[in-house]
Order: sequence, then C-alpha cells, then structure tokens
Amino acid sequence: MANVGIVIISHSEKVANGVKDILEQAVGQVTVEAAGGQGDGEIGTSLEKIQGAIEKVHSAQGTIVFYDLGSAKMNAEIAIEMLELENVQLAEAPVLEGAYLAAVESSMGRPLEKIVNALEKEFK
Amino acid sequence: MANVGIVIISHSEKVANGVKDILEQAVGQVTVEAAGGQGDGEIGTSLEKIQGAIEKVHSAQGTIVFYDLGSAKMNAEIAIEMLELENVQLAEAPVLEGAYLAAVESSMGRPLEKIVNALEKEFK
Amino acid sequence: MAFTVEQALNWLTKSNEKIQENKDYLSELDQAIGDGDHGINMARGFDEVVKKLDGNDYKQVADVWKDAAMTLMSKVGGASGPLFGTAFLKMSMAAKGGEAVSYDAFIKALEDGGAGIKQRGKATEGEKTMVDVWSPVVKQLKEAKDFDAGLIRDSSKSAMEATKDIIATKGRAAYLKERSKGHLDPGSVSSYYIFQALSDCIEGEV
Amino acid sequence: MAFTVEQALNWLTKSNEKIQENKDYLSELDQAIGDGDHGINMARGFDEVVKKLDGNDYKQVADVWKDAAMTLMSKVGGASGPLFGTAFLKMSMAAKGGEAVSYDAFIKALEDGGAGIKQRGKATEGEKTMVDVWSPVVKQLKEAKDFDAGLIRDSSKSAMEATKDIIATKGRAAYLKERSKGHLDPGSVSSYYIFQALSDCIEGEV
Ligand SMILES: Nc1ncnc2c1ncn2[C@@H]1O[C@H](COP(=O)(O)OP(=O)(O)O)[C@@H](O)[C@H]1O
Ligand SMILES: Nc1ncnc2c1ncn2[C@@H]1O[C@H](COP(=O)(O)OP(=O)(O)O)[C@@H](O)[C@H]1O
Ligand SMILES: [Mg+2]
Ligand SMILES: [Mg+2]
Ligand SMILES: [Mg+2]
Ligand SMILES: [Mg+2]
Repeated sequence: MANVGIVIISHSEKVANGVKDILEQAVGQVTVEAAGGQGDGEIGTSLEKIQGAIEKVHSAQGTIVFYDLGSAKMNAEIAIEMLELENVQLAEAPVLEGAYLAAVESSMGRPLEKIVNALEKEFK
Repeated sequence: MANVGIVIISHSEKVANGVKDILEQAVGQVTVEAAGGQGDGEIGTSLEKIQGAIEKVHSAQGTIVFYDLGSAKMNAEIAIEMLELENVQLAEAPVLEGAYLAAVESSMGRPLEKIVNALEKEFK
Repeated sequence: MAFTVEQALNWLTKSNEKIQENKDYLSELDQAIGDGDHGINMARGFDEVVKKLDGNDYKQVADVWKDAAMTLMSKVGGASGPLFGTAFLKMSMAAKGGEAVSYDAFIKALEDGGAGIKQRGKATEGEKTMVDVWSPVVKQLKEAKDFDAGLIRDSSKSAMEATKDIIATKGRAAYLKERSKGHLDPGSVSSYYIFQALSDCIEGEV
Repeated sequence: MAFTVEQALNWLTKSNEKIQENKDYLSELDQAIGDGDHGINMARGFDEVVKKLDGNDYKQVADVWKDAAMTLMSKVGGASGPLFGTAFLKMSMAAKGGEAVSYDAFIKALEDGGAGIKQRGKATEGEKTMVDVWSPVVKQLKEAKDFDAGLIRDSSKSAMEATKDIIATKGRAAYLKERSKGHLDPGSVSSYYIFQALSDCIEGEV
C-alpha cells in the first residue's frame, strides 16, 4: 500500500528540488515530487510542472500539495481542479516546515486526513 | 544607510540559494546571504558558512537570521554567540515565508525591531 | 452587433500589441509595488496566445477564449496567469454554443470572467488588484444596450487610474501596506490595455 | 589520580575508534527514528578531531577539549555537532588553568558539559536525547571519590539502554511521537561510546 504523496511547489526550482532533497534524506519512505520555477527556470510557477508532479506522486492514498507564495497557490488550485483527482489537498502550512512534518507522517503510513489535521494543529 | 541584512540557513544548499533568488527577484534593495548545506554540499548545516553569511550582510542596521529545522537553530545560535555582533536576531518564522516578509520590510528601510515584530505578528 | 470569431482573434492580437509595446512600463509599475516581472509575464503570455491562435480555424468565440485561457494559465508564470486565464476560461464557458456572441451574452461572459478573477484571487473591489478594473467596467457595460467603444475606453481608463489611491490588501503589494498607495496597480494597467484593445477592435464596426 | 593531557588525547582517539567501528550501527539507529546520518556525522567529526589534535603540543587538558569542541561544532553537520561541541567547550572552560585535571575538577567539567548540552538543546532528562546519558552518568560519577572505570562503563551503559523506552520530545525523533518508543536514541549511543572510551583510557591507570 502506497503512502500519501507530497508535492512541493515553489517559485524557485532550487527551493522545490532542495526541499525534496531534505525530505528524501531525512525520511526514508516518502513519495515526493518538486514543481519549482517556470518552464524556463525563471522565478515563478508552472501549471504543467505542478500537474505533472501531482500525477507522478498520486495514488489511492491521496496527495498533499505545498506551495510557497500566494500566486503559486492559484496555480496549484487550478492544477488540482483540472486533474479532477480524488484526495488531492492543498496544505496551508509553510512549504519546507510543513512538508517535513507531512513527510514524516506519510512515512508512518498516516492517512491524508490525519496529516492535514497534524499540519493544522502545528501551523495554525 | 544600509538596510537590515538577511541570512538564510537551510539544511539544503539549493533551498538557501533558491530563497535568496526569490528575495532578490521579488525585492529590489535587499541584502541577503545564503548559508545552506554542509561544507561538502551534503544535507546539514555549517557553522563556518553561517558565520560567513552573517558577517557578509551585517551592518549597523543589524541582521536577521532564518533557519529551517531544529538542528540548524543550534548552529545559528552558536554562530551568533561567537561573532559577538550587536543586533543579530534569530527569527522564529518559516524560513521562506518569513524571509520574504522580512525582505520586503527591510527594503522599505524598516528597523530590525519592527521587522521582528512584524514576523511575530504574522507567524505566531 | 454580435462579437465574431474574427473580432475575438483581433482582440487578442491587439491586446498582445499593446502589452508588448508597454512591457517595460508594466514591469516598472510592478517594480514599485511587486516583484517587477508583470511586463515580462504578460508579454510572454500574450505572445504565446497569439502563436497558439495563429493558423487555427476557430468556429466559435468560446474556443478562441478557451485556447487563450489555457495558454495564459500555463505560460505567464506569475499571479496574473491564473487570474487572466480564469477570466478567459469563464468567458469561454459562458459563450459556449453559439458561433458569434450577442451583446448580452458578451456582457454575461465578461461578468463571469470578472467573477472568476475575484473567486480565484479571493479578492474583492478596493483591494488594488485587477478586480478594480474588471468590476467597474462590467458594471458600466451592463447598463449599455450594445457594444460602445467609447464607454469601454473611458470606463477602463478611469477605473485603472483610480487604483493609484488604493492601499493594497491582496497580492504582493499587500506586503507594502500603506506604502502601496500612490502607485498604479500593474494588473489593473494590463487589464486596461486589454479593454483598450477591445475598444479598438469594436470601434467603427458597430 | 589526575586526568592528564595524554589521557585527554587518548580519550578522544579511543572515542574516534569506537565511533568509526560503529559508524554503520549509529546510522542505522538514526534511520529508525531520525534521518539516518548520525554515524556519518560522528565519524566525520571525530576523524577531524583526531586530525586536528595530531602533532599539536598541548600544555593543558582544557586546550585539547577546546580544539575538539571547535572541530565538532564545525565538522559534524547535524544536531550532534553543536551539542557535543558545546559539551567539550564548557568542559574546556571549566578545566582552564591547570595542566592536568583533578577528579573533582573533572566532574565539575563533565557537569558543565552536560548542562551545556541541556541548554543548547533546550532539553531536559526524559526527552530521549543524549541528555539521558550525560545527566545520569554525571550524577553517579559525582558520588564517587576518584576515577572509576567500572562505574563509568556501567552507568553509561544502563543510561544508554534506558533510552529505548522513552518517547522522544526533542530532536527529529519527536516528529514520530509514540513511534519513537522501542528504539535506542542514536546520540545516547554515541555518548555511551565516548564514555566507554573514557573508561578504557582510565582502566589500569588509576
Ligand atoms: N489575489 C489576487 N486577486 C486578484 N488580483 C491579483 C491577486 N494577486 C495579484 N493580483 C494581480 O496580479 C498582478 C501582478 O501580476 P504578476 O506580477 O504577473 O504576478 P506576481 O505577483 O506573481 O509576480 C497585480 O498587479 C494584481 O492586479
Ligand atoms: N534538542 C536536543 N537536545 C539534546 N540532544 C539532541 C537534541 N536534538 C537532537 N539531539 C541528539 O542528537 C542526536 C541526533 O544527531 P544527528 O543525527 O547527528 O543530528 P540530526 O538530527 O541533525 O541529523 C539525537 O539522537 C539526540 O541524542
Ligand atoms: Mg509580479
Ligand atoms: Mg512574479
Ligand atoms: Mg541524524
Ligand atoms: Mg542530519
């Protein structure tokens, strides 16, 4: 049985990839994809990258999506709406700190809903 | 007159550099240095890198230091103690989101104390 | 008059022209209260829109808008991408079915587009965003009976200018709080260009 | 007996040996409740310590500990770096002045070292960290009159083993909450090796 997938959206490709590196180093069994920067590597976000990342990590266990700044959120929402997948949740938590917590919880096999609760408890 | 300096400590070199990229892209006049990863680029933090970054951005206006995960905090504290500089503050805020807010405030010429207050208001 | 596929294509082509001409100005505006990329974002996005539309044989206005929407969403990179993208997507959904679009249907589409921006941005009037152009323009056009180039031109211009005095509470400019006052909102200025382009391509055709 | 510069060097050399031998085991322990790098971190740090000390002509125990402290702080990379670094730094400060260190002064130094870890880590006993080795060992050694290899060995071993049943509330393992139970704390195991090394280099010399 797969674990809950994690997607990291950042305006910076380096940040998204680096957060993925941290999660993979720190947490063994974690399914994480990075969607950072615009297509050309400039600062910004890319709908295609976000959709691709979600599709890559998504399973029946669901997916949790982290974003860094306001405008990334809008692209994340559009991506989620367009993919029409069940159980894809946008997290309202700091991108690195939130994703770290979620990765640990996911690696323990926690369900999506429980991870979202844990994030709310920690970051609200 | 210089603005308040900003230091980004992350376990990942990519994250620290990428946050710096975001701040520089988004905020014109900002003095920011990255201190990411261990010396060898592995996941971790480096006291030397942190000290070097603080020294590079520090001015009479002071410096605000962001870190990502618990163990980076200890190295940040040691660096700050060892440098024995006035007005170096460790921020208790998410590394990317906090640094973004601080960068905007700093670019407006806000003093250290006001920036720390703004961070507390936003992230507590 | 009804709004035709040709006019829909013309509108986007003219929008692109104005945006390319004013690319630097839009970025300068964004430099003052944002991250300085609005001109670059819009120029890239609209250039791609025109490329995407070029050579395609569209049967419906709705299809033109849909392709514009998808391109803006995926190519702009900044907040204005999902926002203008959502606007054109909602307009496309409202206009679906007919070849050309009657004035009433056009206004309904614009209204849905403006509502889409508000919903996507979680913004309302008075927050110093493009909503402050879209909402008043839609409101004034609703009172007219037919396409009126002058009304589109004037209503969008005054709405755009009025964004100067607003304190931003949404988007990046909100970080600046009171300091955002005294500057035009970049997304409102690009919205103004889009409405000017609409006005231009209606002018003399009514 | 007094603790000499030679013993101080010997202690760190033997600590390094044990850590290198058990590098993989320490990382495995950290894999279970942390990020799996504790063996790598400690092996790198202590290797550098030994390199740093090598060939230097030390006059005081305090100077040996100071160099060890600075090296651990800057080379380990993980949480254990600032923690062990702080411990040795506080020990160095406590031992300053004399060439060799009397038992009382040694215990005072260890006590300060343990307090330094608590302060730096904002941790106390029972949180499943290296504090759970340092505190009980210091406490038991305080009750002895002189260096006692057996006491150091036994007290550190039982303290290390007792970390298995604790639920972590500090460090990375705290993210696991109840799931951290049933695993030894990696930093406590490496602390145990350090105390075993101390015991070895005291053995037969009293
Ligand atoms: N939440 C929002 N709701 C409505 N419009 C917004 C919102 N956030 C930003 N905008 C609009 O987007 C414009 C900025 O676009 P752009 O510079 O391309 O994006 P970014 O801020 O991501 O760099 C603003 O001038 C404003 O008109
Ligand atoms: N706040 C703390 N206080 C005391 N000891 C701690 C604290 N955080 C971690 N430790 C100790 O550090 C050990 C982990 O070290 P290490 O794996 O090298 O660092 P990291 O967790 O940064 O990868 C833990 O097993 C624990 O003994
Ligand atoms: Mg911008
Ligand atoms: Mg931008
Ligand atoms: Mg570790
Ligand atoms: Mg580590």
